[in-house]
Amino acid sequence: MHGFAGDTLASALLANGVSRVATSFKYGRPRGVVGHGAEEPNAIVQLGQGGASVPNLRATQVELYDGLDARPCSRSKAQRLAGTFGRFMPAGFYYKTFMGAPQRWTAGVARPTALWTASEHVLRRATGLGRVPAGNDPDTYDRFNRHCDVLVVGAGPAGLAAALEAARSGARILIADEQAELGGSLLDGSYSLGGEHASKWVADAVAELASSADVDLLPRSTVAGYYDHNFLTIVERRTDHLGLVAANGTRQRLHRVRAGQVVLATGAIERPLVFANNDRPGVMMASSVSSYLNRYAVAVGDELLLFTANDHAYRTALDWQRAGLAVAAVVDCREAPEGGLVDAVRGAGTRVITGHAVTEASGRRRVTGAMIAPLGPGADSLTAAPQHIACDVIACSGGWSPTLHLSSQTGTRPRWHESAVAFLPGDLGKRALCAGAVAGARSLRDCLEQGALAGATAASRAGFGSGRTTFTAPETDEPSQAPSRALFLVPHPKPVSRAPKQFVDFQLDVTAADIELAAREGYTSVEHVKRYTALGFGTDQGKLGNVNGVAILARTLDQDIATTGTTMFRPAYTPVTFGAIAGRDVGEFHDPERHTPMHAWHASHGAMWEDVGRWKRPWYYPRPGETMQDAVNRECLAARDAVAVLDASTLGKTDIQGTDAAEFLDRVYTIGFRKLAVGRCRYGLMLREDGTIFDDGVTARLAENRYLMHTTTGNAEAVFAWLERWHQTEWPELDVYLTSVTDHWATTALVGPESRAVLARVCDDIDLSRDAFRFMDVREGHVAGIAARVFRISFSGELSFEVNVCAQHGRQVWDAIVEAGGEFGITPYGTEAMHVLRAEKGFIIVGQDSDTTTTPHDAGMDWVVRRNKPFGFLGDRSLDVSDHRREDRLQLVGLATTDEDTVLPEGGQLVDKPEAEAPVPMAGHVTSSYHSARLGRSIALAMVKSGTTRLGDTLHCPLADGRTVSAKIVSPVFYDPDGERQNV
Amino acid sequence: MSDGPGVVMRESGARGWWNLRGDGDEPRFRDGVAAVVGVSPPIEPCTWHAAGDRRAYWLGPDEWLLTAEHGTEFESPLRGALHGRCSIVDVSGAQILVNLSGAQAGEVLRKSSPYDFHPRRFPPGRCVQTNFAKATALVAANADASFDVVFRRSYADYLRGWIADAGREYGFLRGSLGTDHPTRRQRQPAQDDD
Amino acid sequence: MEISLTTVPRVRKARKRSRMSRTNTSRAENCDEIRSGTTDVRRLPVEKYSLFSLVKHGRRHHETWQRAWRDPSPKQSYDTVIVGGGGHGLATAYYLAKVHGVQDVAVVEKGYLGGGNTGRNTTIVRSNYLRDEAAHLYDFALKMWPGLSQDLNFNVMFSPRGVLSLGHTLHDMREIERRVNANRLNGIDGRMLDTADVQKQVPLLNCSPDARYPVLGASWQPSGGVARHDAVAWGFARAADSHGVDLLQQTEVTGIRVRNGTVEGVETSRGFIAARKVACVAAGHSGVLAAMAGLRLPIESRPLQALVSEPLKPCLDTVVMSNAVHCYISQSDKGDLVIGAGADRYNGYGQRGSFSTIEHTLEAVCELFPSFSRVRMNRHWGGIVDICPDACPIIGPTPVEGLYFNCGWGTGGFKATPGSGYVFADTLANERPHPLAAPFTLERFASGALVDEHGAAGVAH
Amino acid sequence: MLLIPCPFCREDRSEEEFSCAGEAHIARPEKPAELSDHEWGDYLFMRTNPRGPHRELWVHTAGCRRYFNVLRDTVSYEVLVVYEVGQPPPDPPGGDES
Repeated sequence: MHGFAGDTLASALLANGVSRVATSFKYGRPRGVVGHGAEEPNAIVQLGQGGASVPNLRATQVELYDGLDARPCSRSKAQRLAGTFGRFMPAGFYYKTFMGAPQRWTAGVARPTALWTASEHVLRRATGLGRVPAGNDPDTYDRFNRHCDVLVVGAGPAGLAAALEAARSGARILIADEQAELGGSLLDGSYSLGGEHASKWVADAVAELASSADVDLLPRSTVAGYYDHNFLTIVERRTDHLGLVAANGTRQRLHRVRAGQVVLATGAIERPLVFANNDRPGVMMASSVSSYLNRYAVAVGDELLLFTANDHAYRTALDWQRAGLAVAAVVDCREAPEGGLVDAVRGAGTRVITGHAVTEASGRRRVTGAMIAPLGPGADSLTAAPQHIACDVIACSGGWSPTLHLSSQTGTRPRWHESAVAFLPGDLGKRALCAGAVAGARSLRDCLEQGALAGATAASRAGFGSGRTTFTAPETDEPSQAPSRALFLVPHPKPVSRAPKQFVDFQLDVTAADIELAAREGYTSVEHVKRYTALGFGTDQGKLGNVNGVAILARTLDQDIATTGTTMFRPAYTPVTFGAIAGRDVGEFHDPERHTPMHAWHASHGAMWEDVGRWKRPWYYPRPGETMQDAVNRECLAARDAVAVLDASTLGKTDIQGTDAAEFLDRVYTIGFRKLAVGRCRYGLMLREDGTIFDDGVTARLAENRYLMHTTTGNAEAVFAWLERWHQTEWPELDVYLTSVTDHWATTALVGPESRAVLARVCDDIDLSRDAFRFMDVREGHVAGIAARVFRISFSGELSFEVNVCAQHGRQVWDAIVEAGGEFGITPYGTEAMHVLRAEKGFIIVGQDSDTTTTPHDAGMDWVVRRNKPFGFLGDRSLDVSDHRREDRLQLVGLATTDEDTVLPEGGQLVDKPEAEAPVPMAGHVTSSYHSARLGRSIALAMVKSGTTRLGDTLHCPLADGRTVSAKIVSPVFYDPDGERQNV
Repeated sequence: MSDGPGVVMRESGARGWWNLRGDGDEPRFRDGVAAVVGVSPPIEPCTWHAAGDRRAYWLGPDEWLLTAEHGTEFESPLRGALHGRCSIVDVSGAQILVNLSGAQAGEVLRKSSPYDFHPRRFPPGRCVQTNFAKATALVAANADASFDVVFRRSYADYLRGWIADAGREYGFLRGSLGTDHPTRRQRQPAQDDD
Repeated sequence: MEISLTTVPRVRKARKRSRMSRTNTSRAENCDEIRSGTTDVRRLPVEKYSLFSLVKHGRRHHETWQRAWRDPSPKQSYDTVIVGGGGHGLATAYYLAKVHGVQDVAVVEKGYLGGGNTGRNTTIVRSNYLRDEAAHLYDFALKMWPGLSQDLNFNVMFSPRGVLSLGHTLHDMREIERRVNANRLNGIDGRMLDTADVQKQVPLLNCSPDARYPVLGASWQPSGGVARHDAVAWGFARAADSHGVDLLQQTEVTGIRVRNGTVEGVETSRGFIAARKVACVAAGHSGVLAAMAGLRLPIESRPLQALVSEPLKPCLDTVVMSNAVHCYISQSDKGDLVIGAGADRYNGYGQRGSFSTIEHTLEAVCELFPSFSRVRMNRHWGGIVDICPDACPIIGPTPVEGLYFNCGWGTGGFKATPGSGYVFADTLANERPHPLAAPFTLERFASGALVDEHGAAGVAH
Repeated sequence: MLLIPCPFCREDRSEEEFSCAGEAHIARPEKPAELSDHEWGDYLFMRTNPRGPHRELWVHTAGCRRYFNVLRDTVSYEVLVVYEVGQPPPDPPGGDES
């Protein structure tokens, strides 16, 4: 097929004589192009193949490029069947069947859901439109934050006038339009402005805007969502008009706009007329017929019949005539239309049949004619039998529905205006204005003037200009227009339930009869009707059908439309590519990886990684041929027997200064810090106010009024925020300042009996001897020539020094220590070995051995709780609530498996009676479990009900494969229970 | 590229950085800081002061970020000069500073942060702490229309990659700054990152 | 606990009763009687839905279908007034009338039936909760789903297609292991899958070890799945109505009348309605109702968002949840990808949420399913959920005599609808918590016996 | 997507920079030990959760890291007043709550 530059896929298809573009889901009927923009419900196509394929695009919005490959998002075979049985598939039919036979029939053989499951399988294959791309997306997307004083949505006459006026005030302007060119409806019609074709005015306006400072124009950009506080999203299609895959750069960009003021100039969408067989290819919107003719030079047929309820659509008849094509007739449902356009059509010799309506389209594959009949006064009956008029295009215009989707998204309910025969936007408050057709303007002159006024008002509200317009609207050649007639459902000689189908929503096959049925069954709320019939749930979100649907419902219920109301529109205005919303935050940028200063060293030494929060921590360092267990065993033994080194830089660190620093720590930790000597460290436990364990770590007193707090890696930010909160909101009187220094320090933990010897090689200004530098001391000096703070603390139970230096020098000091340890066989170890070492000592990991219900008593940590402090501490009171004093709570214990080689699964549940039937009472669960190389057996920590009183009992852990592992409850301290090794 | 890179990122070498807390409404506090650092802590929110190599950025109503050339010692002199409620913490290891210049440097910021960096709202002398991609950063507007971006060291690998990616469509160059002044143009041979 | 399923036979017995009530349906075709909404019949003759009825009505051009439920005027007083016409409220009314014979019941709904979270959620049904108390409650509910369509004679389209919960870190895997083991011992189906098994179940899932948070494994509950949310509300409404319950739509409660610590009824936009018991089942609006009775609840009302794509051919046959990467996703029978986003971090009653939440969710979706990147979002919306500190519901009495609450289901109430209605009806009828509901009274916020299920809730709070 | 005026930065800043820390003015009891379990549970868990103007505690997480109070309508989402911690709560604007 061929097309021209500037064609859309739809215009090219029509130019090539393609009238059938889809098959209806429920009834298997042929469907053609109806509209020419975002409202199109039928011409839904899949572009391209493979990973770059795009499902569900509207052919009316696909710009043609060389080699474009498209196919309809066709329905499957099941439809032919559906076509036959469609009569038995009214709205909501699936709620009424497939429930399965009563259980007494199936005698428990089949599950009651089996029938539905089987039916569902068939149904699912029949539904759905396009296909998921077969591969990963080759394109990238990004997000772009924008701010402006005035955002103008829509670049039709009202939007351009608004932007011009606002721009002249000096305000920052952004104007976005979904089409490839700015101009909106002026591009489609045969309007003249100031005596020239409107395109000249558009070109001048765009040129002026483009040359203004602080004005940004965004064509091919759809304003998709309007959120609180004037935040809007705009999807800019940057490369879709050039090819399937962006050759270079970003395929689509999501603009996240914060606007001072918003001018909605979103125009209006022409409303179809609902009559029998109105879904036949060849039935189109009048404005679309004009658009294809005027803008794309495509005549969608040979002989036009115009069916209208208003003057405006007469332009289509005039356009058609001007192109030298035949107009079979204009059928106007009004009794006595008059006005310039009507006169012009009559003057051209065209037959205008007034007071009549098209009751039915004839033809099977496409329109071959129309049945017309005179309408009764209430538009609910016909006063004579229909007659046939031959034609191959029926252009319809039931009036115009303002595009109020965006205004509705703000939560503002649209209001029905009887005189406008339309829903208009509700009150938008002080941050937004509507102008042009969306506000009910009917003439071009009104659109321009409203636009200019809105632009000036918005600018002035944003602090620019006086609010008075300087804009003079160019002359328009518009004749006056008579009021249109409200006609939402054309009567048929048969009642609605028996007439040929009168479609309200083409994409989802919702008919007038379906709406009547819903109301008959009591689904009378407009939301119920929508959900029961699926009206407006398609990808077009009911842009064509909703108003007719509401009006038909109102008529059925004998209500007025205002009472019936309308459903709310949700973002997005038109569908938005997932990738554009995700932006660059996928793949390598999905979530930041935090790296320590020694990261590159770990990577080059073959570290396997563990994700801890956003940090990448070395998990273990396998040597060639080693399994994970081999590596962990080796790393653990090195720490126990010689010396090993761990990158502990990820621990959270907070510098605390002030005369009340000790008081502050006393309040947030269960233990006291007031009496801690300068240069000493103490382990602290932090509770939530509900008494459960929040965090733990070692805090050092660096000076009289200065402490350094360590927190767990994963909790660092939460703890810091927690401390700030209490200080700022509850205890502002405390003289204390908190500063996060997590990123400032690089920490090398040197662990093992030889650690002192290694450290001594790179540190000569700290006395490292046992009595000068005691366990839980902190000293300042130099390591490898760099100023360092060295803590003698231990998370492994071994002699251990944690060397902290400014992160700028972290790698340098790490390298120096590793080099100094060479002759001692210094071994880097990761988080897995760290976990084994601490588990051998019975040290808990907060969040692994404890959960959000564990109290200090449960964890066997009463030794770190001081209940006699003057203020108490956070969480203090909760330790006494009745449930926390229960004696059968889960308590921390050790487990020794009967078979020393079997390692219990972490997360394994423990029971007393393994052979019991479900539900089996559970005694507890395994929280940590490892093979201990030092002990030559498996060890585990567990939380067990009344565990501390059950030492010696045997519990059983049933595994998924049916086996059961037995283990004895023991003390959680497996190694060096007296803690002698860290004191050497 | 014929018309040169649209975005140039230069990373500062090692510098000294301190987090300072105290009462900015106290003249003695402000004078004490000025005497030691050579620049007074700004009282106006979201602004920064500079004198030569040294800068003081407003971080909060009682909090500033000070920076000076590598090797400068502020901690003891400041402690000596300031009395009463204050805190001074060396955070030199935590901070990475990059300078973004070029005609499209602002576009990179707009891809990264919800803040409004339009020159009308963010003229030279302003600074802001805000979200930057999925991290946070301090962004400061310089007199030469370039921007300084200060972020945490652990996020540096991520953010360098992010900025390079965001700048790529405009033509992106990576260079380096000297260790002395955060934004002194040292026209070192810049290599193309791609 | 010995509660288990011994309560189910009661449902069965009751079903027999309702089946009897439908034997004379053939005479029930005079819709006018039903349409008038004024008849005071206790057991309304209701036409049974079936393939046969569809064919019969098809031949009559669907002109004689009855109303699904009446539109009655409020009576001056009821034994029990249920505030809230969502799934939970309607289910409560149904079981109250059917199982306990309490038919003098009104459901008062300020908008339309099922218009709140029932019609806004992502319809996931599962019971893989960690703690015994929650597991027993949710599994009781889960076991009601397969028979629900028949019981209600309304196809709720329960589709047990299985639920996967992905683990991305060692910590996740430990938590999943703990939960799966607990589930198995509690009689809940579930097992661990490794990465290869997960890939087999979900071919489009990104199981690459190079992902930022690689898939290390998953828990798999085959009996979980999805159902059709509107149908649940309508099915319970129709069934409750057929048992004589008055469904009062467009009736907003404006006050709760309490005298001497005892509830007397509710003030509504249609006048005062007296009631011996008032049962509030209003999800996000529970706090507002509580305030009317002078109470506060441990609940924050927040928007929980969801979104759907355009319809696609079948591409995802199970439900996939990821706690760490923050999303849950399934494909509806229509072909839409139905995606649950997180709850906002601040309170709101606006049924709309923060766009950042949508962004984060779609980042996760594109990360987990790279081929969905070119798929397009059709709509997104929010519902107001009632978030409780321990991510578990509150079911039971209040300090006001006769006033009951069933709320706090937060981000996961849909799956519990039948069970919640069942145990709450039992609680109301017997004026004491149903054994399954006993751990979920307000009392736990004083005693400290919280049932923490944040891990199982699957949504970042 | 709220726009929140930070009282310390003295600028309107976007929601992404802030975190909500829940209901404001829930003071920690001075003598927790003297409270009953119910009274303590009230402090820990019970919230007003109003539909309409609501006093909340927010923190400018990505900005100046300061906590402050916000009176915000939970229906319209309008930010009515921001004020510093320790200042008395303003009265909600009277009577026009929907």
